[in-house]
Amino acid sequence: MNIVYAVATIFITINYGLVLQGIIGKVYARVATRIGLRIYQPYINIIRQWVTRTSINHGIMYYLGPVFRFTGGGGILIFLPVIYGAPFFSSFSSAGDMLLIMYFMFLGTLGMALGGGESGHPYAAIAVTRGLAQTTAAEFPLILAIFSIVTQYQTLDVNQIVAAQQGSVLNWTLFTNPLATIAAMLAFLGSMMRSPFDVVLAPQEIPIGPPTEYQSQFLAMLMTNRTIFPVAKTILYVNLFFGGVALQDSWLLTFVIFFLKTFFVYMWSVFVGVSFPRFRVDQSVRWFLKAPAALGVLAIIFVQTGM
Amino acid sequence: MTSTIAMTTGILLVLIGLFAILTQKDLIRIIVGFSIFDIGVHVIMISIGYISDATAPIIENLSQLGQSYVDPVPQALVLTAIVIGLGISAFMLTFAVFMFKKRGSLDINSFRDLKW
Amino acid sequence: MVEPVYLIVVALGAAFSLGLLRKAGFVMHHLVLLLSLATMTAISAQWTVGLFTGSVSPAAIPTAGFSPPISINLQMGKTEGFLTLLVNLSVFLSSLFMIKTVKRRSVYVPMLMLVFASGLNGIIMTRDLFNLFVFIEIMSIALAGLIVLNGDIQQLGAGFKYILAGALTSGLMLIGIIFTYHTTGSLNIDTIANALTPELKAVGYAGLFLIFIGVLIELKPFPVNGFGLDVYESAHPAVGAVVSAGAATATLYAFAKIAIMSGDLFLELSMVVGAVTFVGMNVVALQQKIANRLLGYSSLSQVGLLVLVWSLVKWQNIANGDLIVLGLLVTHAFAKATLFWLSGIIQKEKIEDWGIIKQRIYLLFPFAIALLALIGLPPFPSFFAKWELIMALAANQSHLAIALILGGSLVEAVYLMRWFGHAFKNTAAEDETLSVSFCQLLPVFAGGLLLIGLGYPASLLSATASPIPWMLTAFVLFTFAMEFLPAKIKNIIVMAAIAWYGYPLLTTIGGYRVIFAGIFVIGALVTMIPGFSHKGNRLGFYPSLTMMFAGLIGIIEAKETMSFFFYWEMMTVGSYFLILRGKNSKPHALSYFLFSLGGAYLILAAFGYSFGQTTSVSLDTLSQVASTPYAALVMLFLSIGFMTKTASVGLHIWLPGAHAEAESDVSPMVSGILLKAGIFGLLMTFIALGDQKIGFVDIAYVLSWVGAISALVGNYLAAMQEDAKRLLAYSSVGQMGYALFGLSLMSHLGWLGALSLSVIHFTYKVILFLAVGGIVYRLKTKNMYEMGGLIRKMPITFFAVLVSIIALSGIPPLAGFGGRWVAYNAVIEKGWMLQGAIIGFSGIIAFLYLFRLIHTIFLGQLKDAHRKVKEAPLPFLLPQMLLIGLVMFLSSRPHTFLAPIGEIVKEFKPDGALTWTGPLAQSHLGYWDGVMVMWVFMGLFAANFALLFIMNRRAQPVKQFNIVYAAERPARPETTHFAYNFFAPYRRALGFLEYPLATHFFDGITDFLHAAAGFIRRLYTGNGQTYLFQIVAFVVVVFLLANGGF
Amino acid sequence: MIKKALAVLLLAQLCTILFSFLSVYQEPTSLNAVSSHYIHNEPKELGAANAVTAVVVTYRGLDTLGEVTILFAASVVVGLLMFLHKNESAPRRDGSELLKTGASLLFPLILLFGAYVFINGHLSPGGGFQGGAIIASALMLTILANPNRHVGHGFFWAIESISGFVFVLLGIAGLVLAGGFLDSRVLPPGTFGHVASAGLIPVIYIFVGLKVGAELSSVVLSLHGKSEGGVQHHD
Repeated sequence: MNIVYAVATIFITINYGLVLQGIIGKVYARVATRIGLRIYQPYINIIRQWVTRTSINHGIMYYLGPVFRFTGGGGILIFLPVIYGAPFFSSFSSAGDMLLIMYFMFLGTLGMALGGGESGHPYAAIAVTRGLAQTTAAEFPLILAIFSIVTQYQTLDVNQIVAAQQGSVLNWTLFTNPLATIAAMLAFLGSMMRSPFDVVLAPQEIPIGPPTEYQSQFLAMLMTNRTIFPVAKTILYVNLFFGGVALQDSWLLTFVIFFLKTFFVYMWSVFVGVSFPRFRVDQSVRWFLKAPAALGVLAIIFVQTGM
Repeated sequence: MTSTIAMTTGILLVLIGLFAILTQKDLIRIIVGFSIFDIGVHVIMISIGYISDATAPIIENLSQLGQSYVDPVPQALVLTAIVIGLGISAFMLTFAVFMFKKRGSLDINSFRDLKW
Repeated sequence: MVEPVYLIVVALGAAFSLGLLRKAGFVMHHLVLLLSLATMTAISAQWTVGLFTGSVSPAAIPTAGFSPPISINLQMGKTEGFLTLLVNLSVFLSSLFMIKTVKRRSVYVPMLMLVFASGLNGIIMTRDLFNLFVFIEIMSIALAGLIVLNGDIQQLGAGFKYILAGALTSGLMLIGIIFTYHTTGSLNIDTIANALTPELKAVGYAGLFLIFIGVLIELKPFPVNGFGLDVYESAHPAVGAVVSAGAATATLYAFAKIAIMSGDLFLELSMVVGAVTFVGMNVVALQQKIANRLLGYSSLSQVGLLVLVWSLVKWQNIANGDLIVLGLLVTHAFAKATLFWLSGIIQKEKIEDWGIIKQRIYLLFPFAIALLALIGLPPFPSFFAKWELIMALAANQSHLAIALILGGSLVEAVYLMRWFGHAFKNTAAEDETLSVSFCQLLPVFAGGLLLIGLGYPASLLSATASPIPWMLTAFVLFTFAMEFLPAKIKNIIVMAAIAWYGYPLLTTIGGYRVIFAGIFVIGALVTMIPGFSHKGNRLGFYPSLTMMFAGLIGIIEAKETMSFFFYWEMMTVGSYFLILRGKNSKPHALSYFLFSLGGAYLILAAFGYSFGQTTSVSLDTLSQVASTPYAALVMLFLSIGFMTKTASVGLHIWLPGAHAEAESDVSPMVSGILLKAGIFGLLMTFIALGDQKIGFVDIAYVLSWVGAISALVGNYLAAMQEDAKRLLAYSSVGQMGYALFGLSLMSHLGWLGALSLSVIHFTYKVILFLAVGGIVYRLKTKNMYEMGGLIRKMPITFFAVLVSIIALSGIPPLAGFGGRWVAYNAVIEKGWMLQGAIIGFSGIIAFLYLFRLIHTIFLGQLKDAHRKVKEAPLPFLLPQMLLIGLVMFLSSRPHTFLAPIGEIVKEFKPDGALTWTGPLAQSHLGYWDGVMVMWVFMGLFAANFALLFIMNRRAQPVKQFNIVYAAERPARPETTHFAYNFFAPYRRALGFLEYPLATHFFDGITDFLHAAAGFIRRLYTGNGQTYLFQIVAFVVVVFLLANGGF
Repeated sequence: MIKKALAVLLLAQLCTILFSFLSVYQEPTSLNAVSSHYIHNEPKELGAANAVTAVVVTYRGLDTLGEVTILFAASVVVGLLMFLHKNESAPRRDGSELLKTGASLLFPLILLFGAYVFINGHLSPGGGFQGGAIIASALMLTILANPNRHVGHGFFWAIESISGFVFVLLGIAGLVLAGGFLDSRVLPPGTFGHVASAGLIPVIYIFVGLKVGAELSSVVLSLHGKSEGGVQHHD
């Protein structure tokens, strides 16, 4: 039964992610005073790739890259309790706690990097090195923030963290541990591949970065993952810092809350992205290790000293 | 008193010899310095055994045993020491001869092939 | 029993009779010489055996039929018997050695040798002050003659300086003797000793002092030993050998007699002089490049050590004192003689030129034995002597003495092992050949064998510990005996032996030891498989390897501190030789050795203090130290000592080079297995001592920071390497940092994490080093930017690397995650968040180097030069596959190893253990079900793969250059393979982490020592007169020192 | 100059060490136990009139063997150096006729005197060393007078070796037949004050004298550089 739930979760999230992408496209266009593409354009894109006939293959790792990638993205989603209290949306969250999710995120990245690497295209490797470099730095404040809230809640179980935030808006980590939340949200920017931290994808502007050599179904699978991965990550943040999404009396209300919370958290990166120019990698590495890291350290100190 | 004078003389000889050893550059002079030093040592040795108004420890006949004799031990020792000193002097002189043959110099400063 | 006086009589009679046999020819001369020396050796051997077995009692031999003090008397006790045996044997062997090496043969040399021998025996046996002087003079003159064996100007100069200095000191001594005769009325040493009342001591002080200082100068203390150094440098090596083994030994005993006679009057002085000499000579020796002079420095420093130790033993009344001194003495004598003989065979002035020794490769064995014995490593007598000494000193709380002795030994190891490195690694000019004769080999090997053989009796005589288990050592020795066999057969024998010894061990040992025993035994078997790819007989490899693994198993088995330390050192030595075998590993092996030795000395000191506090040598009672004032110190010393092995930051600088430059099948051993010995030691320490504070500082807390920074720096540096093996080596620094951090948490979960990491690290680091080893084997380069695209050429290796980097990075579902999960739980539980965050940060940095490793080697563009490269050889692949099987098993059923380890840890840290429900682990913070994760992963992976495969099974394979490349195709793989300076932006951001602080620190120390050596050795101007000046000044200064007259 | 000043400074300090003994030195008024044993018991025990000789040859005989050995070693070393550097000396100017004649006249007399000194060593001042030195001086005189004269070295070697060997044998005789190594009481003490008295002492002293004479002579010969040196072997 869990398997069915898991597949359903993934399917719903894909759709949600596609819609979100459409909206974001619009936002970007409007900020740049363009009209922008149709809101369902992502659907068209992804379907087109899935049904493309021609396809080339650079080798086994190249072939498995997207598989790893999608396994990673999907895995996070089903290890996460998406909606608190609903077994339907927390299918395999009993397999592990937050640490599992944090570490599982890297599986897809690694597979992707390896697949791109086997294509032999230098841009793939360049993008990966940049991405990895930036990620290491961005994760540091996140680790600090998570240590802070784990100390605060004395658990690593995402369900329990969500549970602890129920009752009132003021119970959200956002309010009980604002420093950790800020540190984490700054780290969040680094992992969303948007400006000012999107130099990772700069090679993309020449051809298209790590997926440079991917096309057709390979690309389709990557794009599919690209729709669910940010959503999954957003859900994690919502769970940790914004009270999570508890199952309400009505499923509709639940979904509305889910939509609103994930949307705004997601949009945070979009808004920052449209407002700030891009950092070089070394700049962003240093940036993450300064203010966000300091906030993270403060968050830990506050929690540990009980202030 | 006699022995103190002898000993002082010995010590002075030792010091004179040492001064020569420490300041002379010439190998032969250093060896001469050593001989003086050695003689000084021997004088000190022999002075130790001296007893005032005693005679040499040669017993003319057994009836004289009650007489006062000086200590025979330092004399025996000094005999050995002299011979050893002689051996060493001969030894050093031989070395000096061959060192001169090899290098054409007797200056101790010119034998610094080995150092550090 | 033959009368001991015959020791002198035989020598002199033979010497005199040789004058008659002048024309009898060279063979006859040497026959007489060797026969007489053999007779003397036999006489002293007879006495020694008799005295030590108790079948005869010590003899006092009056001469001339009168009892002392009327006449001169000799003595033959245990010490005399042993020492005469030692000097006679060394003179005998040296005479044998000379047969072929002396260029211009004459009757004079045998005569002088015999006179010299009679002098030595006389010095040792006589109990008369003046007679002692006479024999010293006999020895000096004979020696001065032996120096000029070739008669060149250097020898003449050295001989002259020597005799000049001797004449001066003997003159002073004579004055002293006659003064003392005046004061005490006797020349008999024992009578004088009894007669010396405190008043007489005051009255006769000048005399006693002059005798003392005379004998002391005969021992050539620093800095008045320039003349002695010249002797060592210029003399024929066989003469050097007898000076070192014979003259030094006899003079030391003369010194001991005088010091005892003076009744404690000069013990402090001789301690100071001995210590200054030991340290001073070792430091100055650092700058020395000439082999024989270096041996001279080493000899004089050892004599200084012996003076120091002997005085300490008397001063502190150390129970086993004679044994300590004799152990050091006999080791020094035979080791130094062996080295001199070797020098006579090699005939190379500079130590850099000793590479020629490899033309007779077997000579490396006695060479190594002699050097190791000098340093005091097992199984030589000096090891046991040093052990006993440190135990006693620590018990008496002589901190300064311990520091001086161990510090000086460390400096000594620098130049000795540097020398070995030159000999082992340098290559000789091709046109040179090394000729060796039987007469030369016999002494050299006799010396080596004696050193080994004497180790056993020395080990039995320890006052503090029960004998060490010899089984493993015996097997190590056996491997020397089977060196002639082909490598493959030796490989099988050693593997079989390890399996045979290891299996019962694994089933019986129990406790936390079983984890490490498993790593060591299984690791040994697995990592030895690649050895089958070697042809020939791989000389020296198997003894070293066996030494290392015997050491590792030995420390597991050890029940007492001494056997632990014994095998710890043996492991260090074995691994040093293994590392040294690498092509460019000379400096790295040296620094490995020195760091290990430094660490070992700290461990030794810690064991000493522990013994001093608890009077127990059992490892089980180490915990009793915890309640003594020395707890923190012992903990600190042990921790730092073991951290040199785990290469924690600051002490890590040896590791990258050592691991990277080692041979392909050695790197996995040293990196995957050997490092765990440090973890084992740390765990042992932590179990015994727990939390200790120095002042307000918690040691464990400091160590947690060290661990975290090690992890960060190690991982960061790994990411910046271009050399694949260096990358892996730095990775080990980082990984051991994790382990240290885990241990320092001092909690159940922390230890569980560290231990599981140790197990897993073993698997993937061995795989990675073997994989890279296989690649290097095929490609002949270690630079990753020269590789690329090898996935198609070496798919199996690629798979192995892929699995192990996933395991290493801790990404679920593979086994590495378990350790991480436990570790973070532990961090949060403990609350050491900042270190924990750094650990987390470095964990992510690990992705950098892992990706770099796999990408630049296997992915990207295949180079033209590698188009015909084959998959790595089977002996490399087989162990990888075995270990991958292990990794996969551990990954799919993580509870099968985590739960038992947890049980083991519970014994020491019961609180906070995990609860296991089947595969589901629960801590009080979180939960994790490894099996479910595995299933989810497999399910998702299979589904995705199926989906993709169904959709595009007709995907068309394309060629290498078929990529979107600015509307063109790349022409050369080199320009397209992105590999060099892979993480340039990262370096721009965090380059300060690369600042080699530790390297600069240690370089600073070595530079300082070398500069000091360069400065101090200017004392040795080469001018004989300056030396005389120094002697007089020395006499004066020591006198003032003794009387507070400054 | 600085060197000399430094030397003076150091020697001044050394002087204080030596004078620290002298300042408390008191001349003994009587013999100590050991020396009084030598004086009072020696005549009965050994029977030598010269107590110093008794001490040198018997009581401290080992020292004497040692010093003979030292001289032996010195002469061996000189021989060795000669052997290593042979053919390196130039001809010298001959001595005058007067000198030559005088030397050959004195030569046997000096030898006789030397022999007298060591044969009577146990009775009067003198002994083996003194006698030996006198003998060597005879040879030296001859050499100085005839610098280019060839003197056989082998003879001295033979004497030296034989007497040294006999000395050792006599020592062993003491060990076997009497109380210990070098015990002179192998022969009866004889009449006190006669030449044939004091047991082995005169015998030993004869050989010591021969040996010392031979040794010093061979040193002198070697330094002179006109002997044929030892037997040489070449590879």
